[in-house]
Amino acid sequence: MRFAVIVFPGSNCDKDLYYAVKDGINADVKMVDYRENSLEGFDAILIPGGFSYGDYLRSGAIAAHAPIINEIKRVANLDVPILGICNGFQILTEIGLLPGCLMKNQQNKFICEDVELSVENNQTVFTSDYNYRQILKIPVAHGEGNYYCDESTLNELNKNNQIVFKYCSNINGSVENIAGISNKKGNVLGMMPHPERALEEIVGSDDGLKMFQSILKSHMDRVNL
Amino acid sequence: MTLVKVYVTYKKSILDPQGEAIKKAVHGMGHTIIQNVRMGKYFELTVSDNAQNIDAEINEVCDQLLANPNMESYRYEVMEENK
Amino acid sequence: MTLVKVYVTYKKSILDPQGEAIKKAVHGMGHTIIQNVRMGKYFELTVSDNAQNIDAEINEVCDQLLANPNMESYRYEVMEENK
Amino acid sequence: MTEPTAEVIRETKLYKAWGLSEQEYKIITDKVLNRLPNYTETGLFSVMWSEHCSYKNSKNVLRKLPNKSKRVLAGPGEDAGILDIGDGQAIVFKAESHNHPSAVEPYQGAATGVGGIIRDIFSMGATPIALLNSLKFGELDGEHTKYLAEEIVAGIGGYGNCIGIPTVGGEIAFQERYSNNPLVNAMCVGVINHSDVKYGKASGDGNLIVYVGAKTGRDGIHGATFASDEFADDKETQRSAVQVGDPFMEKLLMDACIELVHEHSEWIMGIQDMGAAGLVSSTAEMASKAGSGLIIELDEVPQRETEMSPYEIMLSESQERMVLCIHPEFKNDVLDFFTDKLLDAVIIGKVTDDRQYKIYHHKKLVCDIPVSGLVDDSPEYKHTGSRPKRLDISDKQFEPNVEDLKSVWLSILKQPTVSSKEYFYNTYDSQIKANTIVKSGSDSAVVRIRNTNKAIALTNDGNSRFVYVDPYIGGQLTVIEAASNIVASGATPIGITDCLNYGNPEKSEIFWEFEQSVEGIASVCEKFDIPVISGNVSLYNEYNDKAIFPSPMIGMTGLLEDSSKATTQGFKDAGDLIYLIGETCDDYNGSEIQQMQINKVEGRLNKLDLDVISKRYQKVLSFIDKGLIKSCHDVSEGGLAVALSEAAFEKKLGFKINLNMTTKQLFSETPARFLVSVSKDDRDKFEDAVGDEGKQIGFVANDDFMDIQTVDSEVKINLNEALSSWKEAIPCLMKTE
Ligand SMILES: Nc1ncnc2c1ncn2[C@@H]1O[C@H](COP(=O)(O)OP(=O)(O)O)[C@@H](O)[C@H]1O
Ligand SMILES: [Mg+2]
Repeated sequence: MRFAVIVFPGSNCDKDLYYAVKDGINADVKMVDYRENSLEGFDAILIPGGFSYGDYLRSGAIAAHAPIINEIKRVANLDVPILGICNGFQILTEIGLLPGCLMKNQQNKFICEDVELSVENNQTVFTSDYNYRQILKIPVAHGEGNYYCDESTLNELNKNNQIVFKYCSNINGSVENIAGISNKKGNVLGMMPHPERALEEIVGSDDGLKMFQSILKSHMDRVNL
Repeated sequence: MTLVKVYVTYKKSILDPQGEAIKKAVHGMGHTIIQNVRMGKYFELTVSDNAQNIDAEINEVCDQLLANPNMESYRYEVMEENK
Repeated sequence: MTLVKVYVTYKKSILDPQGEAIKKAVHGMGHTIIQNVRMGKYFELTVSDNAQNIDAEINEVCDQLLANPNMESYRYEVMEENK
Repeated sequence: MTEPTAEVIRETKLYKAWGLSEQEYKIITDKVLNRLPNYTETGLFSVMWSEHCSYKNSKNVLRKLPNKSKRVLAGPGEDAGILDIGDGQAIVFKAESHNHPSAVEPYQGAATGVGGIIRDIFSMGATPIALLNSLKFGELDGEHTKYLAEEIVAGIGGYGNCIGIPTVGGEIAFQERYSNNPLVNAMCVGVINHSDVKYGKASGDGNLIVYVGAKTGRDGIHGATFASDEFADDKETQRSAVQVGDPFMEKLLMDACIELVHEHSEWIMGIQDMGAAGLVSSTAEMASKAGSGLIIELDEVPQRETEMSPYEIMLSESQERMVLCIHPEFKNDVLDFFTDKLLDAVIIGKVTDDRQYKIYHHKKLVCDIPVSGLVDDSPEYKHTGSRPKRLDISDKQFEPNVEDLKSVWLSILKQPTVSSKEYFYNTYDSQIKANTIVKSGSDSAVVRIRNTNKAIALTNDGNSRFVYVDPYIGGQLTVIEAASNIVASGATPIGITDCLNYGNPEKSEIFWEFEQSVEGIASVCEKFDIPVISGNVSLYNEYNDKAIFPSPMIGMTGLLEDSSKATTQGFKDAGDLIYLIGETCDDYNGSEIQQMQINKVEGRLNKLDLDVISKRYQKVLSFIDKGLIKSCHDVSEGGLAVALSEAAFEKKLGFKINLNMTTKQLFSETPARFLVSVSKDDRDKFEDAVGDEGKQIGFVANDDFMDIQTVDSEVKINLNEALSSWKEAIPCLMKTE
């Protein structure tokens, strides 16, 4: 299985994701520059956290205009799994692959801590190795992670089971404690917490590992069909 | 040179945490006549004089970049820059 | 209700990294008629109708809170809110 | 505006306004140049000979600090020091103060302080792995101090989070003396392979000088001299010296420079960042190190503003800029490389062999000075100190009032200097890079080195109250405090960087404090074989003629060969036995309880026995290495009462202790003591190993109580009540009314 990690100017969790795939699940992974215009041959696309373009203007706003974006949209249509973490989530909302937006944290400050998440949907390619409502310990680190969408969007999210992760306690003002959502088809996931920072007990938790294993396993299942 | 001023604000229905925090600070300073604060962004764009279709381009830049239509709205003014 | 609009911008000599990054993005999108971008802040303050000395209070709020005199300057407009 | 002529400068003594003394001016005219310097040249001398660049007031004192050990690959003199950590790898670190800029413009001052120290690390070719910071503010009772604290912390986080280097630790203290002169010291640590090290050198006739990064504006002109001047209410005009940080630009620069060093080492001779005194300082130092000359063409320097004068271009402190010296045959490779990274790079000059520093502007030669004149010929001052009167006091110890133990205990936990700093450090990304094993909240931060078993322990420390009451012993204690933190995490201390923050050294009492405390620091470094490999001096920290407390900050690094052995301060399991290692004496002068109860600190400090402490460190390290202890916390501010509370808070485990000491001794700050917990199964093994030095004082309990018995009192405190006192104190004070 071949993963792509998209690198925008200013991305700073790109290497962490790279190691997560390479050392965490021993899969093939390549860094892909934002100027590239093909994602042919990749089985999963990872959009890393960090401050693309310094998060100047609005998180993810400038990255949304990079050349690679059209290609990301194209493969999203082909059901390729796309995972956006933190800034990656922000970019996915900016380019319309996911609904809603991420506003400044309610407390108006950056927040970095280990939080508890509940797996609200374990039927996605990203979460199949978790149990339903399993509680995970995963770090967050963001200033703009306050998920917002209007009421009808929220109803849609609930109806289609698109809310994948919720915070156990509301850390930033997100509607319904939302920490991560998927698109309707379930192949695009955006989340604020950083599973790539939770792969080994020694750094505080290995609860993120199953996420990458899920992606790998889902792929293998598909290939073996 | 032409100067275009763009104002981007949160939509009315959206809670503006920075505005709220500023309001509290303003009240703390004793300025209770200020009942509400909303915070937005302001841009000054310098446009070349011979530009055509300024409105079309500015609208595109605003729609696609300067404002996020999910939470923000914008308006702009075109003015001759007085040198 | 009275609406006061406050515009805060960096002083000319101060580096505006956000404006620079936005300018590059705008050019990348093909809008080369936009030659320069400066980014600032915009506030809408709702002031109670019976307020006196609005100017004095607004100036104080701007000087002490909304603008950072080390690097920013501000201006404001007082307008009747059309309900 | 036309610039004053050389004669006018001499007649009107304009140079004095720039910080050059008449005597210094005379050295320039009579010895260095044998003519009058023009406007630009006078400006260059004034910054290069400022304290900030030349260390003219402090060099003599700094020589006392040891800077050698088996591990030292590079010491003071480079952008940052380098220490071998084995396997062909090294760590590179330095700390830098940004006190004055932060007082004027707290967010940007702190942010650019972080940006500056990061550049010092990657300019050596190293990859930054961690940031720390040491902050000193006034008491949190005034709105201005809260504003400074809020903005400074936001600036540090804003920069570090954006560029993507974890901020893993630091310290924050509050004392009235820092109200208008806060201290902002930032430290950065990087890793590098020995073979990749690059030095800031411009050698080889004909090699080219490349400028890369942000454009030059009129930011922070005379920032270096400004840092060498005192603050006063009436100096409002200094406010022009504000720079804005652009962490996005720095991220691009950092990645590009590191890649350049790793992948294209043959293209470049040297790299240097532009820090204080911008272009002049970086290029002149590069030439000086190589014994060469330089020609710089100012018209090539990218400029953000129009009509900048040579003086302004040379002295600008615009951020996020680097200088490289490259081989001419790779010119296009280098320029293309940076273009691809979205960075502007241009050739601004070349290396010559005449040892002259020449600048051209609009085709005119505007400066022609011997490089050595700028860099090496600055005078050195030997001040003589005099002992401050306040130190003429008996060595009697302060008597704390501990009649109501519970209330004293809870009050001390609420003291801002003691209480939890989570409110601040939770806004720093401490986990990015996924290597942080121990983050803020324990004695030292521990960061592993990826793909090895190794980890580095890091701490910033400096208790300025001790230095104020007794500069020599106080200086010793700053190193002891840092070393105790490193040892408590299981790491062996290997090196130090410092920030030496004091008042105006031209005042003899201030100079005495400076000299004495540095001697104190040096004595411990010698004894423990911990070299000081980099650092920074910040003098003239005064406001309206009143100096800060003498505030040396020690940034210490330690090495853990086996990262899995990193130990934290919190009790782990109920039933574990609690031991105190090291004897507790009556040490209350300069302590937290003295400050709390009489609102000032005074009195002499007891002498230290460095032999005993050194042996104790070895012991503690061997316990951790053998896996004999489950937690380890050094006892510092607030004494055993605070140490016990903090150990209990981590996992919310209560304890029961029975002490063979007086109640007031719970608050004694006798240094280098350790509070450890041991599994019952290891009792015998541990007791054999610790001998007389450690005594069991109780055990970890499975309840919500801190149950304490001393020789003269007994009290039971609800753990949650204590925890909320400690945790809520700062958020509560920071609320604006
Ligand atoms: N400015 C800061 N930035 C990050 N962490 C901090 C800061 N100040 C304090 N901390 C963290 O809070 C904890 C307690 O700090 P401190 O009381 O100074 O510890 P100690 O007394 O053991 O030196 C440490 O883990 C320290 O790293
Ligand atoms: Mg400690």
